[in-house]
Amino acid sequence: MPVRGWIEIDERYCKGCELCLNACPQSVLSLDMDRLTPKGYHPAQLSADGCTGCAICAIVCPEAAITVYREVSTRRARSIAA
Amino acid sequence: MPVRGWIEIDERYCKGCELCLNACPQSVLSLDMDRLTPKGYHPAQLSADGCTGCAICAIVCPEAAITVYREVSTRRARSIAA
Amino acid sequence: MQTEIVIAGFGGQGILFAGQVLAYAAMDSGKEVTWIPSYGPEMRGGTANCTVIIADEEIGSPLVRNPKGVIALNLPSFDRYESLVVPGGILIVNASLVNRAVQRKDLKSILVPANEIAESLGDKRLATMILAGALLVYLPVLPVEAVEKALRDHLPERHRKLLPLNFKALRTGADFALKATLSPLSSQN
Amino acid sequence: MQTEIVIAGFGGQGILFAGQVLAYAAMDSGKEVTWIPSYGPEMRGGTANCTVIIADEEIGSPLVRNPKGVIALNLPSFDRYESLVVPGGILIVNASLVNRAVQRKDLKSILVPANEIAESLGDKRLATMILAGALLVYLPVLPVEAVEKALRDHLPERHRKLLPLNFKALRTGADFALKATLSPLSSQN
Amino acid sequence: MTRQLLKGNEALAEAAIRAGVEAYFGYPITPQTEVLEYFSKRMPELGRTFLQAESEVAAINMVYGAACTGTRVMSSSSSPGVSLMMEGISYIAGTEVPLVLVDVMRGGPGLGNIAPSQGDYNQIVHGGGHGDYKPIVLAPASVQETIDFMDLAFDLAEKYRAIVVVLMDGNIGQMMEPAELPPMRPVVRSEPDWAVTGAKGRERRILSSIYIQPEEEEIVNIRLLKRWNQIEANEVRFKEYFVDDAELLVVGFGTAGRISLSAVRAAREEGIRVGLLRPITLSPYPYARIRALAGQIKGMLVVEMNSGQMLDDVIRAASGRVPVEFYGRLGGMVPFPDEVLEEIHRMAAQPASPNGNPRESWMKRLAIIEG
Amino acid sequence: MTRQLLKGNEALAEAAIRAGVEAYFGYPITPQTEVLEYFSKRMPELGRTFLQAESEVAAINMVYGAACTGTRVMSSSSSPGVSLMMEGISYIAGTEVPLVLVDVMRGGPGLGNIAPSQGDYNQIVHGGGHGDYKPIVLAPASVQETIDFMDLAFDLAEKYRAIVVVLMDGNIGQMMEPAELPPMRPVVRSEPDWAVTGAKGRERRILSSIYIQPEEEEIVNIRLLKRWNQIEANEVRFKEYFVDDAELLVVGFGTAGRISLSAVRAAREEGIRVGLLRPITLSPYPYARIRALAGQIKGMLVVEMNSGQMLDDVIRAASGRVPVEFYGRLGGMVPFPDEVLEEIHRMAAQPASPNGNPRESWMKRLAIIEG
Amino acid sequence: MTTNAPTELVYQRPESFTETVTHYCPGCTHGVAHRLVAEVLDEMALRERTIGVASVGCSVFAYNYFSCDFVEAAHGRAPAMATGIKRVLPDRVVFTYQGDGDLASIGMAEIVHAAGRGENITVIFINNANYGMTGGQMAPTTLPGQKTTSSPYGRDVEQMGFPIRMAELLATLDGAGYIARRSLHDPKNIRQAKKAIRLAFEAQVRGSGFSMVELLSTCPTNWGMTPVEALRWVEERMIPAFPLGDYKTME
Amino acid sequence: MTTNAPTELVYQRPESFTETVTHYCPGCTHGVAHRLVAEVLDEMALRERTIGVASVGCSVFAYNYFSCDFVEAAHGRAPAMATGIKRVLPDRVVFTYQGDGDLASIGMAEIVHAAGRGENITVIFINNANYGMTGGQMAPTTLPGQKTTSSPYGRDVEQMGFPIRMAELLATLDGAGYIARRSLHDPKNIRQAKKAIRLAFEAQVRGSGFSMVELLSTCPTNWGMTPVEALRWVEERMIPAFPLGDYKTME
Ligand SMILES: Cc1ncc(C[n+]2csc(CCOP(=O)(O)OP(=O)(O)O)c2C)c(N)n1
Ligand SMILES: Cc1ncc(C[n+]2csc(CCOP(=O)(O)OP(=O)(O)O)c2C)c(N)n1
Ligand code: SF4
Ligand code: SF4
Ligand code: SF4
Ligand code: SF4
Ligand code: SF4
Ligand code: SF4
Ligand SMILES: [Mg+2]
Ligand SMILES: [Mg+2]
Repeated sequence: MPVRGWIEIDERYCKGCELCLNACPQSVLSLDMDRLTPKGYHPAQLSADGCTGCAICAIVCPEAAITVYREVSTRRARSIAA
Repeated sequence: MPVRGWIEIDERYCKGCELCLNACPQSVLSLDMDRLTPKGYHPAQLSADGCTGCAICAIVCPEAAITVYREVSTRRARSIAA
Repeated sequence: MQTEIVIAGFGGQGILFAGQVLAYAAMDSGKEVTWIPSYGPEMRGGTANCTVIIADEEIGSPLVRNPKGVIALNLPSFDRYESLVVPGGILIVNASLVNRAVQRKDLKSILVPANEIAESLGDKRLATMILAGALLVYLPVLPVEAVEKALRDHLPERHRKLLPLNFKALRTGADFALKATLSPLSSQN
Repeated sequence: MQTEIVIAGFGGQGILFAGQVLAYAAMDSGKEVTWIPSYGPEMRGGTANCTVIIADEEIGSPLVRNPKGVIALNLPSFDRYESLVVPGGILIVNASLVNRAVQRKDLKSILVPANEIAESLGDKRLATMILAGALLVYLPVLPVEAVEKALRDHLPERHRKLLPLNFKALRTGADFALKATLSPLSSQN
Repeated sequence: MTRQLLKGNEALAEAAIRAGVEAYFGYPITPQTEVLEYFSKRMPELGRTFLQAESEVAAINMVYGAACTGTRVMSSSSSPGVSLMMEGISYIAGTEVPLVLVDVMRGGPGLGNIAPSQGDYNQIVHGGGHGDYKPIVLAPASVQETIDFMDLAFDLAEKYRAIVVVLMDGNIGQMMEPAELPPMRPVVRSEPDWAVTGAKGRERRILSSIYIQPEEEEIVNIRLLKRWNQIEANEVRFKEYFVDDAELLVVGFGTAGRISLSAVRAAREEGIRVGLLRPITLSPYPYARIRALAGQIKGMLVVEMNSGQMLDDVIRAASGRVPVEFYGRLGGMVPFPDEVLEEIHRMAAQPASPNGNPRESWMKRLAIIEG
Repeated sequence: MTRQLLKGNEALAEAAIRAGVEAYFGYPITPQTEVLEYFSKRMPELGRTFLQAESEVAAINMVYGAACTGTRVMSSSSSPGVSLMMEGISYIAGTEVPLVLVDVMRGGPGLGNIAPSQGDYNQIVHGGGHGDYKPIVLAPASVQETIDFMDLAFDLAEKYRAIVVVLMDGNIGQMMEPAELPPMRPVVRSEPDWAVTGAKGRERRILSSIYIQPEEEEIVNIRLLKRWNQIEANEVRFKEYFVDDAELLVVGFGTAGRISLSAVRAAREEGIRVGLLRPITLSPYPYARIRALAGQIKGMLVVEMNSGQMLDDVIRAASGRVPVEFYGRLGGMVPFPDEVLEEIHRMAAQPASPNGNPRESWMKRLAIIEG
Repeated sequence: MTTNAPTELVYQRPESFTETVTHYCPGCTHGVAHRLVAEVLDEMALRERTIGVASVGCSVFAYNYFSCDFVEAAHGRAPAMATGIKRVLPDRVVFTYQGDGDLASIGMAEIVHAAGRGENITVIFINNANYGMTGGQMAPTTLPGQKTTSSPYGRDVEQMGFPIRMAELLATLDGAGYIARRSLHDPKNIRQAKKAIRLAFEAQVRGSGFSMVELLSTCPTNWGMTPVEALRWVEERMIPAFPLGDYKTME
Repeated sequence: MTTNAPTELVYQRPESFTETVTHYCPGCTHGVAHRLVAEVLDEMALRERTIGVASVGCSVFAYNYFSCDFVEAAHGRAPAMATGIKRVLPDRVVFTYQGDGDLASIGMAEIVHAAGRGENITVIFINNANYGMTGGQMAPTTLPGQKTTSSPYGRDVEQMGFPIRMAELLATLDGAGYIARRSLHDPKNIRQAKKAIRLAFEAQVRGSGFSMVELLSTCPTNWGMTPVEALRWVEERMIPAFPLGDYKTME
């Protein structure tokens, strides 16, 4: 089973360029068409389940707007705790 | 028998640099130590027999000071005349 | 008689073009006119604005401190120009990007959700044209027909297909303005 | 009291250096002095000259129109400076490169075959030093000893081996001058 | 001809084309880039030369080369780019070949900004490249004038084998106004008798700015000076508004002049007897006219978009005969007409002394404005 | 210290070293090359930075970089090379970092020649780079002054975060004279609070000449102006000779000043009451002193090795209170003292009118000279 | 999304970034290049001893986004300015960030000589095949036939010459220590670009001389494309003309 | 010498030369390079349609020696000036004559871009490993360890970088049509140099784009050698650093 992850998109930075949407292997990103950032862009959002925390969206984001988190698998969690 | 040739050195141009002396395969050139050009140089001169008119001195002369002549061999003289 | 219009917002909102359309319309209506832009170094999203002056005689300064009409397409422009509109002037605000009300009581103002309307028309670059339609309702320096003619005559060849949309934007803006609550005249709610 | 000396000829004749030696000698003798060069763009064979002014008090202009002493190392310099030497001044001419006589009668002049002498001493760059030796005989602004001391103290390290030759050049020039026909004083032949 | 709505930068390019410019070399820089872009489109259509150079240094030296062939050629740039052209400009001056250069000034010094400015007046009019030379400097104040002055620029440059700079602030380049273009002139390829074109059937020609003998360089310098005297005698140009009965005179060029015109009109409406002199040639400067007016009026106000660079020339012209005051905005700021009007009010109310320091008193007033 | 026979160019380099210059970037050009060559020898000995740049453009931008770190740094060049530095100089002015630049002028415009000249006065004092800025300009007239002014140059540049140009004609650079060097100052690496050195344990710093908002650029421009007012108030320098009882005043800087001194001395010997003012700061210019002297004397003679560039400043200072005359040689020509003396004779014999055009009347006299 | 499982932070905005929002157009990969540099500065802990040199181009305000010391150079002269800094502060890390107009057009002499001298600086070179900031004019890197605002009929190589390949050109110089070309058009290439940037900074820290990473980057605005289309254009059009790879490495 | 046999003229001063005596130092091979260009102009009968562009360096007065039209460019800018001329007079033959300080130092941007644009001009490039005219300072071509007046301790490659090989560098550019390096140190090489110069002019006449011949040349004065020693130095020291050959040819 794939790792579970999630992301946060800082709307101060996001310009709705869709590069993250285009890159996300899980296709879990979309633009929020109901909202506008102060600069007038529709920000990206995590809009479906299935994010693996692979950080590919963050790697392609030109605005460094994305923070990525991931559940630690039990084994790794143990090693982190150690 | 090698062709016979001779050269003229225009003293307006010659700066006594010795490049022609150095290059002449027949070693028939020298500086005229008794004369000075208006610029204060001892000019080069043809100072021995044996010039073949090979024009090597002219090829190396940076001042284009040298004119080279050559006797035409009988065969070539004929073809020139024709 | 001289009328000064400032259109101000971000680059990419069609501001400079809308101003030019007004200027063409003015010239073709036999008026004197100047159009002057001012922009930041950014290609997109930076400050962009333009001043259009329409007059009956030779125009001196192409810039004025206190314009008669202002279209503010974003919050910074709104913040800057609200205080500058001449008393009794017109202030048209893009409500999509402005989250506060007009403070001044001595001018006519309308808030138009131009981005939303533009997107509903199909192209967000129409925002300024919508607001221009609204402006001309209350600052009748040019008939809408003259502006439409200017659009028809001067829209670059490659954008010719956008002509109907631009007409629609102008009309939609005008309609919105006619129906809208004009503050402060009929405001206070 | 101010004495001006111009040394003029081609680059590569040791002109600037000879002038500097005079300047050093003057400074070391407690005088005020200026040395100023003027040269063409050529590295060799172009115009080169320098003016040395030796004075008892602060020197104003480092250049003068009519110098007291001139060393002319070639024909163009001779042509140019013959008319400029102050009446009663000294003109030392490099006879090796000048094929005409001095015209002016109101100055002292000597023709010295400096190139030939220099070559006989072994280095043609000594020409100017020879002529300087000659000049100092008739323009005794500095004792030859002071010049020799200046040479000793200021000849660049890498040329130190040329010191004896330079001394010899100075002396030979002086000797030649003493023996030479000074025109016009004893000329006309 | 019909009036068209034209942008200054594009209008001047088209005007140059109609005046027969055969080659353009330039480099992009805001707020001048439309000039280059316009040429990039039009010149190939006409079979003429357009080349985007690798830099302003290269551009001016390409222009230098083309000018040496007797071809009508020009370049354009804005402040930092023009600074890079200084060596080339000096070479062109020394070689005595014609040059037309458009300089659309922006806020400085350094990278500054891209807002309109008049901060390079001194650079262009008084300083610039090394050596003793002076350019003719034309300052348009409207799109129509940019058009008209291009023609004039080429004619003057060729007539005097001189440098002509069309100097404008970014406003003039960026502004759109209705204007009329002249008809297309046929290109006449004449070969001036100094042009370097290949020594076919004639003596070879050399064009160079070297005069290694100072004596020769002095002669060239004097020739340039004498030519300059002619230019000063023949080519001074300016425009006057409401001066006949004026008691106060505003002096301003380019956009500052236009803004002043609005203020002067407003003041006239209030009954203040104020006029405007707008120099068109910043070099040669209308000294004589200003000196003459200095006798007629009670006070002068110089308005500039800089710290008072032309002011010094007005002071020299007025030579103490009338008080001169100054109002300026700097670094890309453009004064509004009301600011100038306020200055006119102030001067009308209490005339200054002729011995004051106009820049200092302006700075004091500014200090108040700045808070 | 003992007197040494020193060449101007080398003396100034050694003086800069003793004043603690830590880095030099330059490019060869006659008649300045000895400065670069001297640094190439001495800086490595001292473990300091010497780099021959690929061009003057690169050199000034290297200096710009080093100056941003708060390091004492300088460059030197001559006329065409200085023209190439104009953009960089304007950037440095806009960034408000200190710059010391030595300019050893030669005959121009263009490639001109390598003879001494003062033809770049306007370029350096009034014009130069784009935008509103002014450099401090020091004009030495002897080898000793070149030495003394290097120290001063660094101090002024750092005190005011300003540009200081040591402006001299080729004569001063090429001449040898006895002079005294100061002792070696220890190099003190202080880090000014604006220097960019890596944000270790402090807020990061940015140095730039961009102020994209005209409002901000205006503030910077005004800051520069105010600083300039301080400089004008504190840093005017000049030297006077025989002025106390003078009826005629000669004004000349650098070599022209020295030559004038010889002429003035000769005239004094003849009993003519003539004095000399030799400006040391060409910018800020000694306006006030000249204005004051204009009240005392009957005539002024400006002597320059150019077409009368400083003349305009003297005229402005004199503001019509006294006749001003001019004598100049151009394009690398150096006047001899007898030429200046003759001018003094002429002026002593028949004073000119204050309203004449000194440049025109000089040109007429020149025309006679030139035949 | 919340979870009870232990979580880890996989990616966050680099510390060498400030909080300022960039002025870049949406989707412009200038931002990606910035981020990679910031990440490398973070990872190598260089921020406090790094001095950046911004150039004139769309990245003119780079100094607003990095939290290290910064200067802003004249158009094309960043390598000279960086030289001035590095020579007097040799233990600091100095990098320039330059566009293709800046570096390959007006700044050609300065970049060639910085490389030739083996100047110990790092150059981040953004090749986006045009002049972004001034509105999309032709750059030395513009592709044959490409339309720009100053080559409206497409770049005619007969008149305007051929694209200049800077990595190849600079690699002929002995002073160049590390020179590579990478692309920013997809995650894999972005990762490789970051590695190259790291190698370049490592080269500088080691004192190996001049290092440069050329990055193929998008300009959606002036290319008239969406950001996603622009990535494809890089891949399909630019990479063939500007082959990726290492052009100079230290051995 | 007189003879009764029929005689022929084997060599005489080219017609494309004027009668002016050069200002070059005795034995300086600038003169040889000039002569070869003049000979080629004669042979190709180009004199009347050729415009030369002199540069700033010892060859600044080149225009005095050639009997064709000539202009004199600013230091390093000859390729730009030549571009200006060639663009407006495309049927004329335009050549620049530049030294290594001029072309490879200050003029780097202009030469690279002229080559990159495939500018249809011919460049004669005199590499004499220093700045002759200003008294022998270091040039970009100065050899490692070579002492000059601005590298008095010898060129330290760590501080001053490595010699720049222009022929190799320019050959990376697609616009370059013919690029060769030759030497002037002996008769055989001089003959080959002339052939290359001829090929370069032929390339221009054919319209094949940018052509350049780099010529290794002596500077006896600043090298502190006799002219003959200087030839040897070219052969022994310069050729290994600047290999002779064709770097770009048309096929
Ligand atoms: C001397 C000078 N010339 C021209 C300009 C105008 N200018 C600013 S940015 C730029 C081009 C930038 O293009 P590039 O370097 O490719 O950067 P990009 O915007 O594409 O990232 C130009 C020409 C300038 N600022 N200074
Ligand atoms: C802008 C500028 N900088 C510097 C100079 C001074 N200068 C004249 S010639 C020269 C160097 C010439 O060297 P090179 O090109 O190698 O020619 P060479 O004399 O060796 O043949 C320099 C630096 C100048 N004239 N102009
Ligand atoms: S890539 Fe970044 S800026 Fe673009 S849409 Fe996604 S989060 Fe927003
Ligand atoms: S972390 Fe990976 S899966 Fe999650 S949104 Fe980003 S790209 Fe998609
Ligand atoms: S090579 Fe020429 S210049 Fe040299 S010595 Fe021989 S003839 Fe004279
Ligand atoms: S022609 Fe040949 S043989 Fe005769 S002198 Fe010249 S080099 Fe010697
Ligand atoms: S113009 Fe191009 S390079 Fe500049 S920010 Fe926009 S997309 Fe990026
Ligand atoms: S200095 Fe050198 S390059 Fe110049 S002419 Fe003399 S020998 Fe030739
Ligand atoms: Mg780019
Ligand atoms: Mg050389």
